[in-house]
Amino acid sequence: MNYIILFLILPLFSAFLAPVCSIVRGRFGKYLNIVVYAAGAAGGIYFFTVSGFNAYSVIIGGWKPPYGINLYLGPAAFGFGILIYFIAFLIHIYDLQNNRPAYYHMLFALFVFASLGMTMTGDLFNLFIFIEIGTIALLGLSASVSPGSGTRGALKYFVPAALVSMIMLAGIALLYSSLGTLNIAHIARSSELNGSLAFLLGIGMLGIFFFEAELFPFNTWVPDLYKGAPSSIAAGVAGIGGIAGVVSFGRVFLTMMAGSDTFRFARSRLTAVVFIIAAASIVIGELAALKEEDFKKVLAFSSVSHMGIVVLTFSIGGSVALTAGLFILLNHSVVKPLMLMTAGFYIKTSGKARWREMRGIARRYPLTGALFVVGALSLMGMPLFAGFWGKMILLKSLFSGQGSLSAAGQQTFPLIGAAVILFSVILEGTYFMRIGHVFFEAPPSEDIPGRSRRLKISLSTAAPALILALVVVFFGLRPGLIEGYLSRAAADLINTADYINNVLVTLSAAGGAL
Amino acid sequence: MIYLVLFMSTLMVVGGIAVLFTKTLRAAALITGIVSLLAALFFVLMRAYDVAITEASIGAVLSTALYFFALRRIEEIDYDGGKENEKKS
Amino acid sequence: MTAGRKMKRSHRVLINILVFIVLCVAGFLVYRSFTDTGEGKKLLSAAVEDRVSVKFSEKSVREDTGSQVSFGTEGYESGSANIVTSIVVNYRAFDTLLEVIILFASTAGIAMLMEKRKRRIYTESSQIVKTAVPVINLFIYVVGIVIILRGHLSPGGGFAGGAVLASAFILTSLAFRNTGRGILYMVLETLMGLGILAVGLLGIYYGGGFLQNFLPTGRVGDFFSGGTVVILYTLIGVKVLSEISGISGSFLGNLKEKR
Amino acid sequence: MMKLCPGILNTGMFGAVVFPYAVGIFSLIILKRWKRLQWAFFFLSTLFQLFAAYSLFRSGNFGSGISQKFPFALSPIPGLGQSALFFQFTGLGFIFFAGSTIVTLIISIFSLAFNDRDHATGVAPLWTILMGANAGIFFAGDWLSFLISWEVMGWTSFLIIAHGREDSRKAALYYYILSLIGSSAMLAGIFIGVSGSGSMAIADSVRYFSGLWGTRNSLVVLSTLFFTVAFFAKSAVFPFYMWPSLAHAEAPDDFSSFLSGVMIKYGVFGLIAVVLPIYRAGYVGPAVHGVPLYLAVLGWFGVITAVLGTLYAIKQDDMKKLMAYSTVSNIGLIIAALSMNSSLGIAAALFHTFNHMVFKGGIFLSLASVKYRTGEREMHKLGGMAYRMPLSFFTFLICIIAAAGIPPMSGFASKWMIYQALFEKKMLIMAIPAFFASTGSFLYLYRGLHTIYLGQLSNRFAKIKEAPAPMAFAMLIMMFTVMLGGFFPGLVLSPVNSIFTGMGFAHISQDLFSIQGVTTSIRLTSIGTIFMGSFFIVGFLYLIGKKREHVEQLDTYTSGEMPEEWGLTEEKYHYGMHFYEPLEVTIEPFLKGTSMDSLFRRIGYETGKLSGTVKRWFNTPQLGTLVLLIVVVLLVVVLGR
Amino acid sequence: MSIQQLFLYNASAILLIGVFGILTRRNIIKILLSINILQTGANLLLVALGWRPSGIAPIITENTGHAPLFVDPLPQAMVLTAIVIAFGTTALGLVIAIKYYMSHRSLETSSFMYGKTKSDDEEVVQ
Repeated sequence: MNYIILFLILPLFSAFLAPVCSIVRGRFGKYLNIVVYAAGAAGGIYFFTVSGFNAYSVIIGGWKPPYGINLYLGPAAFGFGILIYFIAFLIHIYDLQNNRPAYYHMLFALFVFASLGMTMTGDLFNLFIFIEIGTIALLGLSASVSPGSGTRGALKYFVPAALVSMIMLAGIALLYSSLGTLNIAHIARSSELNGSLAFLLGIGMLGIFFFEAELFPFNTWVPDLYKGAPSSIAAGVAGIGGIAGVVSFGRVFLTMMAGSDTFRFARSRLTAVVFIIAAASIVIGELAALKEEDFKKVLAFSSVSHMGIVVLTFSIGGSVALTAGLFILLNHSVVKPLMLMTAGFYIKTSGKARWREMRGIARRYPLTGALFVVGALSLMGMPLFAGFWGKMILLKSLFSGQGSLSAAGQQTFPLIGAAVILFSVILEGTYFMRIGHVFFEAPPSEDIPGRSRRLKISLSTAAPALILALVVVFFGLRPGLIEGYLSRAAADLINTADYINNVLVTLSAAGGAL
Repeated sequence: MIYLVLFMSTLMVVGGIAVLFTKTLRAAALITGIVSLLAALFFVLMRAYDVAITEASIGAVLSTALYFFALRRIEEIDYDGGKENEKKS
Repeated sequence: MTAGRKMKRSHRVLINILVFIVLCVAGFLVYRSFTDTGEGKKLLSAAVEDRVSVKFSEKSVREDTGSQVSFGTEGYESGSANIVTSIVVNYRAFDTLLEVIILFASTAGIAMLMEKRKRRIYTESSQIVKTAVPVINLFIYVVGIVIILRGHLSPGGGFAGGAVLASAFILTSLAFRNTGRGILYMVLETLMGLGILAVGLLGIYYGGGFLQNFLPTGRVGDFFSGGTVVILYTLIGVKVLSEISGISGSFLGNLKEKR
Repeated sequence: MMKLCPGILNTGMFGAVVFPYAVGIFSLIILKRWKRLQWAFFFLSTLFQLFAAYSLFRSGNFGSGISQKFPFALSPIPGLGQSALFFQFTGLGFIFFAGSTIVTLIISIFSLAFNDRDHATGVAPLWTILMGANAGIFFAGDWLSFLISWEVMGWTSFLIIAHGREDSRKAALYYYILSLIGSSAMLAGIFIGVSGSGSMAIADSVRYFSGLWGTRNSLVVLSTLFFTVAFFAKSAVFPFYMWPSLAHAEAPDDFSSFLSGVMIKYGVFGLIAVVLPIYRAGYVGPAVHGVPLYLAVLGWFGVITAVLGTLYAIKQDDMKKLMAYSTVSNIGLIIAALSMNSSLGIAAALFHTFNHMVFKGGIFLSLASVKYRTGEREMHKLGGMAYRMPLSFFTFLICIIAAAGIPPMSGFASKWMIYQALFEKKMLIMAIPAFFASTGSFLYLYRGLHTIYLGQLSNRFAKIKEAPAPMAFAMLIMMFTVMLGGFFPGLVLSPVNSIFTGMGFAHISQDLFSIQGVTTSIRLTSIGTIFMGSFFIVGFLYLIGKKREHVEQLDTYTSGEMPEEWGLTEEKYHYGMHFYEPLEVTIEPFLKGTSMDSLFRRIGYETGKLSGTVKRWFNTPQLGTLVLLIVVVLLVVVLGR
Repeated sequence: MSIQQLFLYNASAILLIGVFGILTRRNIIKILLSINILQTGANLLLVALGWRPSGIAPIITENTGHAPLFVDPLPQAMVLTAIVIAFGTTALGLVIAIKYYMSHRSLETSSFMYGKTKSDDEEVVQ
């Protein structure tokens, strides 16, 4: 059962092998990646069932957790890791149509690897290195295709990333010097920090998660990266990177800061900061998307606001709210790749970047148009689609005002959050319906974009988006199937005592197995 | 000992500020190399010999070399006069 | 022909001053929070004795030997005399693996993004250089190999040694305008990376965790001490060497192959 | 009769909701190619709904509602509680369901012929799904199913109104934004109630709110305000009275008949089902003549809507816009009546709702058939259609007689009841503008009648024929339904009476032929016969009178001058141009003063500007200087506490 | 003040200089240099936090007695990692800067504004 580490390091094999194998055979890399992702998803499901849907702690090098490095594979890490593999698999199938260099596949594999590691690592410095890997891989990928906006987006991503990551490193150093450990569980178990010091460290470490989760002040890179990167990479950022950022954010914020006594003196202030930033990013994302002309940038702004909604639930606290947040995260990370695949296909077909200039393109390609509408309705939280249930549960928990953190000093937060979310629903409906209608409306003259160079929808283009749309509709019709698991994942993130117990006492004593 | 540390830290701070305010990029890169060499000395003072060696070899030498190579490349782009740009678009 | 509008000089100065003031405020806040006299743990309140690293220098993570390790004794969980090395390659070897992967990723990104250079402005290097460089290189090789191989006994190790060796390669390529074959570097990287993974999986195979030491840890101070440390550090050294050479090669930009 | 309907029709509310969904999705996916077949399926599913309504009518007793869970319960959501997703059979819901189903069935007969090759719009599947949502709204027993139906109704109707024409995008978006605002407000109200009562059932929330009187009045008023915003937005009451003029005009012609007949009534249903009960039991607070202050304000909003709708309708030249505004004014009357919150008021509201469904449906059908033949919407391009399309003309005539509230047609009785309800609560000041609104309706209705159907036939339309048979048949049915409602009010009022027991209201005294108000009672059959007799006399005089002679449209009093030389085209010279110009000039400043439209446009404009500013922030050249500033400011602020 | 305080002040000064450079410089190469300085400062901070007065290097040799006072080795290991990470990021950032210069002919951050260069607004990246 120690081989469970393969669930994490499988992408490394394809990453190492892809360049060399591409000497032998040009298209080898992509097929290798597809195989590896499928194997990863299957293996994840296998391990998850074998470990009895329980937490599992991988101890690396045989050094027990406070000293060595451990990976904590709870329900959150397992389920979202499987989801990451699944989305990466579909994105690569979508990517089969255009031939990429071998390094591209290698970097994508590394990006997937880093995202997986971020979700499951139990050590702060290790988390820092995973984030760096993800940053570097994403930089290479986003600048790979477009010389203009791609490099611009990469630079806009690079500089703040270096800033916040170094600040996080300094924060880790200070934390180590004052607590003498790097392990998250160990930190959460040790005695209280000084209030203002704890607040400083909290800000310093949460900065990079705000950055990863595309939250408000740190997200100047989002529109440029979405526009400049190829659509599959943008889909990867939206789906995989979003999951990684949010889950590691939850691990650090909920488990290490909010749940433990270590940060007790700074907890309410940190919660306030997270809440303000999340609410601001919701409002700003929706507002910015309202006037945006560029198709992919609209999607970027909408994902900003959705990540804001997800993180808002963190600051509300309470398992119900967090379940809703994870539901919304699931919906977002399934729908946004779907919409970005559609966007990539339309942009390729029409040769235009602005959605106004793609008028009537959905009449030519009705399937993709219908998929786009499904995604839009699900993002807006319309019934019969997955997003609806997340919105319902979230609103209920907000209005009922329950939640551990909201009890800790901020009673007004849930109501403000509810107001912000309802406002965001209005704006989102406005611009998504506008775009969908422009796609479906009859063009004034007979110049449907793509009429000139009509592309056939290859199976590799349509199938992944179709699968994602089916997932959305399925969870929209039978939400209870996923909801139970999501509440387990929420409990996994919230429940600090169990985490400490699992990592430091039971699992490490048992040498990793449960 | 403390005066040595004071002297070196003043040197480092001055170097860091000089990096920001020098006009030519090459000089700035060079000063950055010097600053990281000073950092390597600091590591020696702090009894971190491994770090000192690594910083001296990678941080000081190789990074500076990379900066010089990159600046050379950028100048060549100006010499070429936009051919690559046209080739791209 | 810079795109975008130029900011007026006064604005730039204003922004500088503004940021300076803000940074002063931030620095003051940081200072205040460090010297805050509330209850709870403060900065540096964990002395070196109460940190987890004490177990590393005592080599007593598994079972508590209680006493400090002295030179020339044997039978410890990690035999390398250089404790930093034992941490880097043994206790926290996973970090090292990831860090090697970071170099790998940046090499790949650079090789993918950087085109072949169009025109190269250089003057043929002088005869003195051409004769001096191999001699220097020989010296550098020796130093680097020693640094790599004695990484567990004395300061140094894979990263430093690899960097030193790479500097020799850079010297060569500058002197003879030839950065060797990029494909060679790539194959080297791949093989070394797979080697590291293989060592890690062997650790699992011999009934331990990933990247666990499965070789006997000899006497502290011997060359053959520290188990897999030598192997891993050698692999890392070669990998770092090839990666840095690849990076500088693609900066100098006349690699034969490019993928 | 129950013998006749096979077992599938006994699935009751569930079948009535789910069957149209299934048929709609089926025809959306499978029958993409065959548009006519889609319309046939739409007709069939509506027929099925009618049968389901009949079986419910036979089985369910209106008094105490029976509830029905989903046969396959969507696997439960612990976050939302177990009491989710069940249907509640209430008499109120049944009346609305039956009325809407009957009207929709007639419209679907019309659509069968209307959507031929060159008028076809592929909206049939969406409309089928919308009918499912329609049933769901009326039968919903808990907020979740209500919300699902409400939202599905919202986006399907958006897609139908837009139906892929560029000029209809603005209208559809306008409509959709308003309904999004409404549904957001409703979500707020709903979850206040749910978190208070702890269950998702609608009745529990209502009970919870009405239990709060005296303790937390402000909360109750706030949440009812949320609900009211939602229902007003859907029913186009005062602040939101503009969207029908856009949406009804731009929607497909047969759908705008449904839109104006049925869909605009959802708000009325919601108000009666949710808001009014809260203000009955144990209401503590200010009241006007026994009417709670909040409801009185509601009533005033209704009256303002009625007046504004009338005034706007008078100055319209587009016939569909005109009828849309007349719908707005009728809705205003209905709101005024039901805000009295008395049995008479609610009976009047329901009666007028049903009548309005029928006669406005008929009006829009006849307009649709005119547009089907001529393709014109501006009235000054039409004229004299009565000679070519007599049956459409008669439908229009009967229906506008009903709409104007002239005996013997149905509108008269319901309007009379509305006034009675106002009198009952001594709301005379409210009654005066209501009178004005309904008399003003003479003006615009007559404008429609005269300009479209009477007058001189222009030469372009000399050749056109009467609408095809199924459309004519549908219009005929509508006509007879209007007459039936007029002669026998009891047909509608006795079911209404029977639901009052369930709602806890007193009965109103009526029988099949007569209604008893507060001041007097009327016997509609006698009034009807008197008026019919007078009609026959007038017709006899018309027959024996001197026949008029036909002249060309331009051959009029210009005494031989050629109007073309003055640049007068046939249209400019049309008598329908500036029909009520003096009146329009008089009321123009008033309308300018009270136009909510400009306000909303201003809001949208400002939002756009704001979003442009925000968007520019993402391109700041100074990489994240703002970032640090903001974060440090946050730090200082929060640390300062 | 003690030497350790001096180390810490030095490190934080370098950190602040780096942040200041990142936020105010307008040349991309300058920004990269400031990032390097920032990273150096972070490394200094790490090692300085692991330093102890009269501590010796954490290497066991003949003349390290029985109870040696090692300085904290763990921050040193972390710094080893951080230096290599810094090198990788610097190299990649330089390459991206070169590419940016190829397409924009400018290293000024003011060229990041959209709308000024039509080529980027119109650019289609599928």
